[in-house]
Amino acid sequence: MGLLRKIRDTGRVAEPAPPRPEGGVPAKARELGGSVQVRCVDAGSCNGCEIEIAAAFNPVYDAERYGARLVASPRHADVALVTGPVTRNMAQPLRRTVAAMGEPRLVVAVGDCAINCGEFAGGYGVEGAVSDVVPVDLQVPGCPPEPAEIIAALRRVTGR
Amino acid sequence: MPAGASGDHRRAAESDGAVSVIPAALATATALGGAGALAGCSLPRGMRIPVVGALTAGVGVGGGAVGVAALGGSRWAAALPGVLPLAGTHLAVDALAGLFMAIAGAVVAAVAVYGIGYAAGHGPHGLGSRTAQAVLPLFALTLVLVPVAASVSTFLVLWELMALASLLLVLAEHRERASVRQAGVWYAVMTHLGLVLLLIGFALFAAQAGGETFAALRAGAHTVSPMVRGLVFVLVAAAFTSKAGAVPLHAWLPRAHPEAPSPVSALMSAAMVNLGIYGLVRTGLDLLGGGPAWWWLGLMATGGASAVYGILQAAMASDLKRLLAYSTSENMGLVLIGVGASGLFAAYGDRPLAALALAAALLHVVNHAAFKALLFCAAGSVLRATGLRDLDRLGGLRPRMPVTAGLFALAALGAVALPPGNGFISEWLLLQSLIHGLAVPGVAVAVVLPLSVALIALSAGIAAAVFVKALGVGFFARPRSEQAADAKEAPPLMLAGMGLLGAGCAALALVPGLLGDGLDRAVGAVGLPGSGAVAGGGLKVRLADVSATLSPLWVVAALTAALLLAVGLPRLYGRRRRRANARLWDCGGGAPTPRMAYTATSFAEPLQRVFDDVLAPEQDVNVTPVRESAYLVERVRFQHRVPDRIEHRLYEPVLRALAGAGQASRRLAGGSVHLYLGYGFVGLVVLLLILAVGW
Amino acid sequence: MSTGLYTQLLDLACGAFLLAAVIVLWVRELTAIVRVFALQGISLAALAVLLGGHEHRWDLVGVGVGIGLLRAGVLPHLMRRALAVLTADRQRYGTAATETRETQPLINVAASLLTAALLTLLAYAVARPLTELHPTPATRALPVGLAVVLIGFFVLVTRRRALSQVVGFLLLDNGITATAFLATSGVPLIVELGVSFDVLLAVLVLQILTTRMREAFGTTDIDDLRELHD
Amino acid sequence: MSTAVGYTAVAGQIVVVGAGAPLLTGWMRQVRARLEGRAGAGVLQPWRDARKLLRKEPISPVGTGPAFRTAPALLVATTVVAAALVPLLSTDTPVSGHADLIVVVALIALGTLVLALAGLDTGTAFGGMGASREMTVAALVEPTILLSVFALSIPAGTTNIPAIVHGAVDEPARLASPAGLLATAALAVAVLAETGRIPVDNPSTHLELTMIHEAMVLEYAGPDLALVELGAQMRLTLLLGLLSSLFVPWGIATSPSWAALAVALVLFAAKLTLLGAVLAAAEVFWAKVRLFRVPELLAGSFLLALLAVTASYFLSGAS
Repeated sequence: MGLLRKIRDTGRVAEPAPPRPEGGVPAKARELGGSVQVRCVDAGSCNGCEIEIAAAFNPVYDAERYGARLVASPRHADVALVTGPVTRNMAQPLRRTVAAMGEPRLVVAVGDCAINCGEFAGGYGVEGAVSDVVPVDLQVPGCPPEPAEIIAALRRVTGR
Repeated sequence: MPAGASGDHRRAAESDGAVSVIPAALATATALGGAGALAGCSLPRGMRIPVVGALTAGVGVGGGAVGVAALGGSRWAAALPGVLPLAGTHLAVDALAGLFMAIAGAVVAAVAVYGIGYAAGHGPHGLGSRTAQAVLPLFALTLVLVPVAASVSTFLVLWELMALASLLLVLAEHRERASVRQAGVWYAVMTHLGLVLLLIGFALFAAQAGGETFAALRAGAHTVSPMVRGLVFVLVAAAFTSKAGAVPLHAWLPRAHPEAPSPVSALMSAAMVNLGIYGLVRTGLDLLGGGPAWWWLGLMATGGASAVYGILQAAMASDLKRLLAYSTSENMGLVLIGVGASGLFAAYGDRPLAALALAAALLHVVNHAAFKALLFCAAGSVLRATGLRDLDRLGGLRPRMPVTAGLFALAALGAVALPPGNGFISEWLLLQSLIHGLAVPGVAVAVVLPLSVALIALSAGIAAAVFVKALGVGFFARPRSEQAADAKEAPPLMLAGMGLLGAGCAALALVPGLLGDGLDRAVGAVGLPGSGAVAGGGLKVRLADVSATLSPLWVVAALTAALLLAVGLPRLYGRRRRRANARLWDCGGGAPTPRMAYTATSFAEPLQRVFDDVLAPEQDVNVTPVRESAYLVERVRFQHRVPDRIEHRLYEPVLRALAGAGQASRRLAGGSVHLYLGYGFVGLVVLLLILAVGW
Repeated sequence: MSTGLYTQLLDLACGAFLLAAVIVLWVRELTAIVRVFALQGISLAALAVLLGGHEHRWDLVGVGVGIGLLRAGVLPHLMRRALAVLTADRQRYGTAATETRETQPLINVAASLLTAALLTLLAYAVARPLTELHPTPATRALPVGLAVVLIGFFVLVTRRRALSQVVGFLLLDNGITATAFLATSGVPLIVELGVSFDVLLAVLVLQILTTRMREAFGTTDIDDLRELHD
Repeated sequence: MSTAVGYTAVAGQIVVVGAGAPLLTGWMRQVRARLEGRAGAGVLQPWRDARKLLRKEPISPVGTGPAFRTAPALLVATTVVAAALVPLLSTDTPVSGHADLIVVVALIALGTLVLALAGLDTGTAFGGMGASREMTVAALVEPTILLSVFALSIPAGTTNIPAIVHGAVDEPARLASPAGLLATAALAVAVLAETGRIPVDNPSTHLELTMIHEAMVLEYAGPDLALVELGAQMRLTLLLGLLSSLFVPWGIATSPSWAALAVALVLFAAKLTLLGAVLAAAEVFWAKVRLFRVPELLAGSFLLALLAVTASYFLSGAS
């Protein structure tokens, strides 16, 4: 009964949706039509970006309301959210993950590290930025990027 | 030699004036069986196998023709006084016998064709050997002939011949594996214990009823005192349920069936165990004319226990043929539930319902024979192609042996009792008879029927898991060993044999109505009214105030239509992209090796945990540390075994006690001649004393 | 009250009565067990009131109300208090959870549920001849009372916590009371009062015992009583 | 005229289950989202997902065969046939005589089995794991379901669903009897287990090791995945519909008339909306139980079913 009272007292915590992000829907994403399944790949991140991605799917930001959903298998996914500089050990798995996704598929690089290796550029274990390993469609800069920015990128894909 | 002997008396049989095909077909079958035995003994190896196979198939066709004729309504009886000394031979064919003959004949014919291909690929020993080829037609012949027997002595002689022939065939591969010999010993001991029980039971019955022909028994049954009747039933039922592989007298079955050559396993599992059911129905319902409720409750309890225990052991088995053997135990359990329910309803006076339950049980016998013969044959193809029975090392056979895999899938569909398989139809009928049985008054009925339904449902559920395991682990995925990777499709004759069985399965699944009248006549042979449950394209249950219908053909048609719909509609909408091939999703790591795939053992693990208390699995972990430090592990040995617990708890104490008795008796044999003579003398004196006191 | 409605309501009360016993076997949380027990008390009371109302025996209605007060009010309250004392005591050591849950019954939950199924069937089989003597809606529900007696006994045998033992004992008693009601349409008032008083006494004794046990062993797992043997 | 209405009813049932299933799922997600304080993706989201998946590229992983390829369509097909047989809208359909409740149960089990085989066909560790668990749960659910069927068919005297539903409409007291209530509870648990909902399985988990159903379908993509998801959604709709037909049968058309059919359609939608909301709300309050606690749950529901049988036999039914 405690939970019921809590639900009643809390009510809706999702913040009102901000206006549509600028920049049109990428050509590949037009076919998706408001539904995007997302698979996260941590290619060597410090987990800062992971925390922000998790926050983007919490009740406050509620990325699901725009039609994005996290899934367990890249086979089910349309979008790979890749974080961190790609380490040597993760380069091959990242390629395989993207290859495992059916067409049309998009890759979103989340965070400065994913875009240009950020702090870890030139590190001995770093293979390179995400775009050096797989073609990247969208970028979300920031170290780490705010949940709102991640959501903005996802909204550009879902078009909602 | 029986073949020659009955050949002499063919004229005696025909002179009875029967105008049907029965005597002719019987005589042909017998002659072919004898010829087959002779051919097996005398022909050179190259010719031996095809000739014997063809003759055996002829035996099957002949027996099947008799069965079909009897199911069609013909009856035939004959007495051949000269064939057996003392009692003579009595033969009779009615619809009940006909049903079992038809099953045996069909199975024999198909398996014989399969056996030609199977035996040809083997070495000088095994099924292709002189002995095995000589015995095979005889075994086939006895399978067909046992239901024809119409007197106790004839029945017992044929029964024993069948047991001996099958024993020799079980031992066919004894040079290749030591376990075959062990299985042979178990089988020999248990089947002969069964024979002893039968002998005592029938002797008692015949003595009390005043005659040893079945007709005399039937006529005299009501004069026998209830206690003797009960004793007779218990003795005979113990023997027959043991032959049917029901718990707790099943121990021979999971040993003998896997170790026999596969065609023989198929014959045993699809035709021989049925005769246990035949004997039970014949004696319990026909000769004894039914009995009090406790007989049938006992039978239902045995059936329920066999069904659940058998399928649980099958779920744990990773040996493909052992799995199939335990599944036989399960299916015979279901049949026993049906037979028991039939007797129970009859005991309470509801004869239409009793007829329905018996029809369900008999239909399940037919269905089981069809799919189990096919399953064993397919397992035999796998064994022949890979040399493996261990599911944990099979896999990946679907692309390598597509026809075998497809036929195995067809049979497995029958075995899991789901539509559109053939097993579903008989289990549906069985469930209907039990569900409607609550109309029968009586506390026992009200308590037992829901439990029976639950047990049937549980065994059906686990059966689904079992055959998903057998098919999914054994045939799908990727090969887990080199032998499996090198597998080749079976030769055409084997495929032809399996194809016949597969056609049988499909026919039974789609148009069970073909069996309708025959089934009614078979049920009528024990004096129950025909239920008319299986007719035309569908199944109807229509009793006083209950009704239910099922038309398998409609279900299949609807499924096909729905499948087309499900495939077609998305195509209409979706943009046609070409199907892409991709590597398996390996979580980004290296490609998953077959070692990572689920094996049969791991597949069964959750079920094993759930039924921990029943199965009592044994686990053994041995950690060997390196010499320098106890903390560094050099080797870990993990052993896991699911023993047959009933065997463990029931048989081992008995065996130990017997061994103890043997030890004790050895002490009596001191080696002194005087001592032995003394025993004889004391024995004589005691006997005389007893006589003097008694009379 | 029409006979049809009366039968319906009686069956419903009996169903709830039996279901409550089953749920006691099913759940592990002791507070939930106590709550379910209170519900069972209510259904028992309803049973008595229904029977009394149907046969116009107002003393029976009175007994029903009394039973309701005792079994759905007083006894659960006493048990809750005992539980509260236990947890308050244990909170300090952070082991409250182990003390308020029937974590490891002697026979696991799935098996005890299946056993309960068999016990119910047994009760039906045993009560059948009795029912046939005088088939009324009330006697037809007789097996329910018997089944609860058996289940109560089963709880008593297989549960470890002293409190669940108390509940088992009370289930047993509820079952006996229900059987009495259904078989003879109520025991004499004075007997019922005496029995209820006994039960109250027994609970108090058990409560004291529980407290003593806790002081002596620090737990109410009655397996620890074996130590007394040594 | 009457057969036309009958066939329309059957077609209507199939269409309602097929088209309504994603909506029901969307509705349940929406209810759940609201209770969690989210905004939710909207009721139409599962349809959007399906539309997108149909447009995507189908993928056949290497080494998989016909079992993997045909399983999604078979899953949907079994559910469609079952939907035609269950009297969701009308008890008076031309197909109802061909099969009964046992067949419906068996068809649903067939769908489970087909998907389990597909899981094993991939030869991955997760596929096998999911198949193994799914079959274990399915095996244990079977006795509960059949006993509930048994309990329901005792008062009706048949296992034909239209007859059972018809009887319940005529005699509502049957539903409020202990047998009816116990059977409802038992069947409800069985439905949760069959459809892989909390507390047996969590349909929205991402953690492979806790998966049952999802683990089997990890390899599916594109249109195949769309069919698998549609199949799962249809099964949920169908089984909830079956529950509502059996236990709240009012409104189902019992005579061949267009008006009755229209009323039935509206009421069916209302019933399912309500049931879905209740289920979704309940899932917020429950946690998934450990896999090896599931047998406990199923043993409990089995006991309920058995009690239902005995109650319907002893209390009011037979004597």
